[in-house]
Amino acid sequence: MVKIAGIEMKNPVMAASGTFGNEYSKLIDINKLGAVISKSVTLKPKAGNPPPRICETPAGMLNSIGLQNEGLDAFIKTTIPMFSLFEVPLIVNVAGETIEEYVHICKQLSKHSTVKGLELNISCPNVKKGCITFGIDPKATEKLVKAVRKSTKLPLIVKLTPNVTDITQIAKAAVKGGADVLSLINTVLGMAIDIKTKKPKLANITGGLSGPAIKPIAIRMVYQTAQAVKVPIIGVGGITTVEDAVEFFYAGASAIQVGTGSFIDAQAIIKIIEGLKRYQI
Amino acid sequence: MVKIAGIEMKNPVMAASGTFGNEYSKLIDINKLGAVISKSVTLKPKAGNPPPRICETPAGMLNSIGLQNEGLDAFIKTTIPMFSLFEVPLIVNVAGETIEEYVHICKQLSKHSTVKGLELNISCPNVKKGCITFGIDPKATEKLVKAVRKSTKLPLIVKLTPNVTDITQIAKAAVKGGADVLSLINTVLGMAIDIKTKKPKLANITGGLSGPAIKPIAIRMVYQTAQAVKVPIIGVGGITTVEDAVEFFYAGASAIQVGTGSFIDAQAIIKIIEGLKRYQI
Amino acid sequence: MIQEDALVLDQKQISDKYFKLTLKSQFISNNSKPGQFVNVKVSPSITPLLRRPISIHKINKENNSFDLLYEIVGAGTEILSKRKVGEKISVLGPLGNGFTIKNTPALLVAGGMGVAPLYFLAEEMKKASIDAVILIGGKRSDSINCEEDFKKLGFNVFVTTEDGSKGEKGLIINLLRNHLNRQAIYACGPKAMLKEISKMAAHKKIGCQVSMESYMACGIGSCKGCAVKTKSGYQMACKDGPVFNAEEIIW
Amino acid sequence: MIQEDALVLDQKQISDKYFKLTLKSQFISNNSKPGQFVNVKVSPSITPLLRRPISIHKINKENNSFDLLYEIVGAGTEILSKRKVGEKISVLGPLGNGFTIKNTPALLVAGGMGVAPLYFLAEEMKKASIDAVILIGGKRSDSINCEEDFKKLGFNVFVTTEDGSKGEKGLIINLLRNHLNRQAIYACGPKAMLKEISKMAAHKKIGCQVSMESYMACGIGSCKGCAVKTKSGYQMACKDGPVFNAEEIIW
Ligand SMILES: Cc1cc2nc3c(=O)[nH]c(=O)nc-3n(C[C@H](O)[C@H](O)[C@H](O)COP(=O)(O)OP(=O)(O)OC[C@H]3O[C@@H](n4cnc5c(N)ncnc54)[C@H](O)[C@@H]3O)c2cc1C
Ligand SMILES: Cc1cc2nc3c(=O)[nH]c(=O)nc-3n(C[C@H](O)[C@H](O)[C@H](O)COP(=O)(O)OP(=O)(O)OC[C@H]3O[C@@H](n4cnc5c(N)ncnc54)[C@H](O)[C@@H]3O)c2cc1C
Ligand SMILES: Cc1cc2nc3c(=O)[nH]c(=O)nc-3n(C[C@H](O)[C@H](O)[C@H](O)COP(=O)(O)O)c2cc1C
Ligand SMILES: Cc1cc2nc3c(=O)[nH]c(=O)nc-3n(C[C@H](O)[C@H](O)[C@H](O)COP(=O)(O)O)c2cc1C
Ligand code: FES
Ligand code: FES
Repeated sequence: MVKIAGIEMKNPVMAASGTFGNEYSKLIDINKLGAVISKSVTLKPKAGNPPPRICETPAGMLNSIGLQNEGLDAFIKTTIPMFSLFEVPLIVNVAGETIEEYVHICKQLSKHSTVKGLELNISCPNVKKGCITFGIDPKATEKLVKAVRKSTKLPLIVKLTPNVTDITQIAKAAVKGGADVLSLINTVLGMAIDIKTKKPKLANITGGLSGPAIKPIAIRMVYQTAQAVKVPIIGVGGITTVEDAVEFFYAGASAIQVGTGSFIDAQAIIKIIEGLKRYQI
Repeated sequence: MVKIAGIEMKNPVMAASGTFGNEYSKLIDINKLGAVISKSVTLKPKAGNPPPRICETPAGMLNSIGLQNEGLDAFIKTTIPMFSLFEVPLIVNVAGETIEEYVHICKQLSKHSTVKGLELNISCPNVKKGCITFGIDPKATEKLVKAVRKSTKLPLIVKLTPNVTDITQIAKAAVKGGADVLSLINTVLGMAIDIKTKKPKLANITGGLSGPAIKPIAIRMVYQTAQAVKVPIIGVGGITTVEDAVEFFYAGASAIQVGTGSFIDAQAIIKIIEGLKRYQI
Repeated sequence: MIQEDALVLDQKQISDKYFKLTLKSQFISNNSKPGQFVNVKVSPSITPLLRRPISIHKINKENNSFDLLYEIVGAGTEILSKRKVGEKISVLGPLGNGFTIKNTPALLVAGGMGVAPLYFLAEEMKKASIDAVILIGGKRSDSINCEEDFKKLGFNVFVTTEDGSKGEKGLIINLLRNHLNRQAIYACGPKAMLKEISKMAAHKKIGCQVSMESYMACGIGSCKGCAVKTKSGYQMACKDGPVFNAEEIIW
Repeated sequence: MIQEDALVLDQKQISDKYFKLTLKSQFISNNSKPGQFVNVKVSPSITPLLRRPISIHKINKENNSFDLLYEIVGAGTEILSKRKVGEKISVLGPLGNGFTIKNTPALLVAGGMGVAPLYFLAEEMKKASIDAVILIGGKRSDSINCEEDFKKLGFNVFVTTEDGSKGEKGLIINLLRNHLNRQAIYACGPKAMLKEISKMAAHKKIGCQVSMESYMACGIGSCKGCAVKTKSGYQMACKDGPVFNAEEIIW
């Protein structure tokens, strides 16, 4: 048992937001995970961006899903009850366009005992409004986190974007605002062009880079942030093996998330949990 | 023949700074290149960082060379005469700790007709003073470029760092300062940890990520910058094949540089030059 | 659905760019239906990173294996073609909804590699004694696959190539016009072709199912990467599809 | 120096983790000296990205080929071990300075895989009628390679293993003490071992050359990645080395 932000977990390994749904229960025993972070939920349902939404890059992938999700009401009505059937802590990832939206969503979610924690997504590069505009400005970060902090007693994780000049400034602002834990990194803004059609491979033009390619960037940011703040850090970015996970712990993370790694190997997350037992972390 | 920043080149393909020396003349015909950009030269000789200085990452590598170079005087005495034996335009990459240093180096270099252009490195992540501290601040960028601009008539390329929140701001500042051309990207700040020793793989702890892994980031920044400024852009970052090069041209680049690609295949740069003939760029 | 390292029982080069791969899997060979696919990790390396979706082409009950029929179009399929008998390949499947087999005379329309899932479908139709006519279209004669296999099932097969090097010269759409007396169309192929077919089917009020291609990451509905635009919003090709009712699609 | 796609003539597994690879190259087999190495692209894929430096172990003049002797220590050497006869592997070489052969009784000291370049050196010494004694140290018996090969050249060989499973039990340094009557030491192995040897050599005023390991990118002196700290500043292992006079190194 480990405790991250006051949330009891069987181990410090979580499924990253947007990459893991209950579909994986057909392939692995979800109850073995430390926690599941659900896909970002927004106030209203979101259709997401037009396809193509994903493409492959060297040792990585780009996505421009655009936070497709059912919206807060449906999430409360269907996804929360569905997850209540599992024994794994559910952490809900929240995205909004305004401070009021974040606050409202978090307040509503806090009423449900199945929800064990909140992860504020202030780092999605694929939507036009809100979200990352908070995550690239220390003042906006602090203000947002402060407002949300007041609205909920749930453990509050703030998820940072790597698309900034100095991650430690944003990290410090989030902590000042009241974040219990920081998670990093969200995807790195990237782009790819199909040279046959001469057009961007994603309909949205740019997208978020994830997977092994970004691991050195994530490790660096976790390391820098661990030197700068005192709260626990959840490392995410390019983890596909237990060795990758261990690297994040040595960089200063207290827990990790697996995202793209699950696409490549649905069992990766279980193998990491098993593998970590061999290490004294 | 193409003209980049007024420099006549046989083609728009250059060897990137710090990755290509006259040693390659044993393996390829250097005179076939569009231009060679020499390793960053500093005012005084620089020993560079302690080893290990490089390590491999997924589809990329980290380096923390720390601008090891012979210094301006030796460069003028030995490297310039050596390059005058080739028929390929020499563009000298310049790094400094202060504006005065940059200005002084550029003035001295401008006296030598072998030097066909200057590339200001305001983006090296591996030295403690100067360099990248200019490249992450639009005001500092503009001031530096303006000062250098006054001190030389040579074509002036400014090389940007990707380690910023908004590349277009820095790009605009460089252009305002008088840059003829922008080159991007320099390496992405990254880190790797050896899980056997629990220590960073680089003695310098962090290093610069290069190679195919960063191509989507470079493409995105070239694209964004091409929308934001009117000067030509030299694309660099992860190019190993002609298809990679073409992707940069479609993103808005007028020329490209090959860095890490030469380590993997010394002939890559020649193959790219040959391959480009099949495309109407 | 299962993720397993499946043993390569056979790998045959059919023509220049086409290969047939036989993989052992008790689960997949026993639980798949036509139109479903597997998501294949072509090599254990992190490049190429993502799994590649490939239709289930044929089930071999006799040895608990299944066949994939695929074309080399890029790095992933190229590497797949180099995998050898005795090696193991990670597959995730069976995935997707598959075709709904209607008990009416069927028209199967395949563009290029579209024959892959349609052969499995034809086999099931044969078992269910449903009459089927198969149209196969391609660029050149060497992009026409499985003609003989369909014939062996006892079905009529019509072929068309863009350069006329095999069958009739022209687009498959022209061939289609002669077969609009059928009551159910099952189509797989390039998007442009599917669009034309579904227009024609709508016009003639023939039920039409199309198998849609899309880039995929997870393959199981979790990542929302494989969106297809439909009248009820974005649907996931990997889970809600890949087979859709043609009239549902917003082309 | 040359970069070429060299044909694999042979790939032999010597023991659990050790392999010998024979590559065809007229240029490299005709232009190499002991202590030089080749920079090997273990596969055409972009992972692993960088070339791997491997010493030239033996030249086979009869068929214009050369041997590499290597140990699987990670992903790169693992992939290399899977390359098959008839395939081509991109090599860049010969690289580095190599050993300077002195015309005096020699002591060759190999730690683990350090035997690789020393065998080539011993062959050249044999040709030049220089007397040599070879010390080989390793962890266990299965990390001792080439003992018989050196003996076949007519040289005396002494072996030591840390667990005593072959030869004397202990570190190679202990063995070394008995052979300090020799006038030139040529050593290759882990850095800690080289440091000890060079201390001892300095103490006894014996000329000592050491082959230093370092991570490499370009392999030819252009990237400044493979720095070794010496009394005259950072030197490049790939170009100024890998062989250095031991007294030059700042350990
Ligand atoms: C449900 C489904 C079933 C499929 N069944 C088969 C099959 O049975 N046999 C077969 O040969 N192919 C099939 N495909 C297509 C197959 O997935 C792609 O050809 C393959 O992923 C290409 O990988 P690559 O690395 O070789 O090519 P890449 O280098 O990834 O791409 C090469 C070219 O193919 C196109 N392409 C690649 N992947 C896709 C994709 N998923 N959707 C659409 N276009 C793509 C690209 O635009 C590019 O132009 C199927 C696709 C789907 C979605
Ligand atoms: C001049 C020179 C000659 C060499 N000759 C031989 C030889 O003849 N036979 C042989 O088996 N090996 C030789 N090596 C070592 C060989 O280059 C490495 O074992 C190889 O690069 C490891 O690659 P990998 O991908 O298998 O391991 P990786 O996954 O890259 O690394 C596995 C482990 O090996 C260590 N390692 C990897 N590369 C190096 C390196 N270049 N220097 C030091 N440590 C390293 C790492 O720290 C790590 O712990 C030589 C090295 C040099 C510099
Ligand atoms: C397809 C996809 C969808 C994602 N959706 C979300 C999301 O909704 N909210 C969020 O905070 N992060 C999202 N992410 C980011 C991941 O949670 C994770 O931070 C990132 O992918 C880096 O980790 P990885 O390399 O392990 O994938 C998404 C990533 C991917 C690949
Ligand atoms: C080993 C190494 C040394 C480098 N040295 C310099 C340098 O001295 N000055 C500079 O401006 N860029 C330097 N760079 C950055 C490259 O010129 C290039 O911008 C970067 O590597 C991205 O391109 P690539 O992916 O093609 O390597 C160096 C890169 C590497 C890998
Ligand atoms: S591929 Fe992930 S939802 Fe379809
Ligand atoms: S490996 Fe590049 S200088 Fe030695």
